[in-house]
Amino acid sequence: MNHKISIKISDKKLNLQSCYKFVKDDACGGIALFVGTVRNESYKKEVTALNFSSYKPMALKELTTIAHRALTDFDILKIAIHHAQGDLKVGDIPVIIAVSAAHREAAFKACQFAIDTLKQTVPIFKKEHFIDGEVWVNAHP
Amino acid sequence: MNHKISIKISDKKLNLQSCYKFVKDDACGGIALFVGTVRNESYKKEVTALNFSSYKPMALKELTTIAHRALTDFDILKIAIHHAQGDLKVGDIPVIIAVSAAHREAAFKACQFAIDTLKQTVPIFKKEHFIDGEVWVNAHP
Amino acid sequence: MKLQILVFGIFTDIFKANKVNLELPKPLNVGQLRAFIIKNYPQTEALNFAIAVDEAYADDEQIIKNHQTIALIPPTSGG
Amino acid sequence: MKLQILVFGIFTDIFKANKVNLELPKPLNVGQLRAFIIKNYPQTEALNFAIAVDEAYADDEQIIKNHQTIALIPPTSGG
Repeated sequence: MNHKISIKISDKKLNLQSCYKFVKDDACGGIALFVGTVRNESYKKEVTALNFSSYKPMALKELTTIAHRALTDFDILKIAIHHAQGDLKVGDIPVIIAVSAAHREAAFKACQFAIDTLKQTVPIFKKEHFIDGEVWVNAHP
Repeated sequence: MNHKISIKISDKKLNLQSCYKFVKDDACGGIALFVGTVRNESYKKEVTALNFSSYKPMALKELTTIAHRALTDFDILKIAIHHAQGDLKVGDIPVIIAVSAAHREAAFKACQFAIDTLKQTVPIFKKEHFIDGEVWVNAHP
Repeated sequence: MKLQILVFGIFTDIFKANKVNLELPKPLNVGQLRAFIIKNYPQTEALNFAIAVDEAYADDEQIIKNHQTIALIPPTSGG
Repeated sequence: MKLQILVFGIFTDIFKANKVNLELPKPLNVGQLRAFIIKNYPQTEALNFAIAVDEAYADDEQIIKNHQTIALIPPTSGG
């Protein structure tokens, strides 16, 4: 299944075109993509910077599990899930997900499944910096 | 609303990056994109080539209507809908839709709404060529 | 009333042209134009085509006036 | 049993480190490790954290063996 899955956790800028190229296939009729971008606002405060860290070997395993489940549960051809780590600023891209399928409904569903599940299960941790402090996102009740 | 909408029907190759750049916004947390691609198979036969023609002034109006409805009905920031016309081959891109939003659910919903509605209402017509003939898609009961 | 009608998609094969000129009675509404087309070109009936007036989909009740742009729209297949 | 435990996210602030060494009784399951952490670092209770054994989420009943890689996983926030 390896030629159907591209998983990456990278210290470098993520590339939309390379995710697109990976999943493109002559048998595909549609590609759904999701690009996460760093917003200028969180908790109604201005975000000045943020940092992603990960438990990288486990995060790669969890991302691979998501990709396999997407290929099993939806009628799709290929899937790429790339996540950034390190320091990011407003407008930078933390995550790109690309899914190709013969028909678009499966591509959209698998793409949403992948981003929803990534947020719940993959050990990646975001720290947001504000002018007056910082916060580990989701870690404060 | 014009700075929020990019509509195009083009004889040239469509560009994923330029659609992405148009919708990107510091207030957006997610961008959903759909890229249609020409499949190598239709009606279980091998597609050798295909052509899109349009009633261009009306098609541009209908695309603009879809974009306005998406901005009204979903909590999104910007939307781009670009469609190709002329001769395309397998792997070429007939359509790109990009939608940015503060939150991803709205971006996904608006993107799916746009492609679903485009297929139903926009006067664009696809002719598929096979080794043994050709067919105007959807026009044969 | 002389009408020049724009045609698209499969209609360009049926009429072997992008435009057709028709002589039609007046007053004329969209439903009557549709009936005229189907009567004279029976192969169009199964298409379940739409008619646009001035670049917008028109209801059958809409009256067609001189100098309006009329178009026959077969089932769309964009995307 | 000496355990070296990897910590991530907010735990790196709580422990001021990426790893912590703990001396724990044996046999030990994941639930007992969690209880030990919460008892000794009460501010971790509200985090509702997970524990990974050998890079996979572990149930409370799972027995921890020597040489396994143990990690404390606070709520994730990728994407």
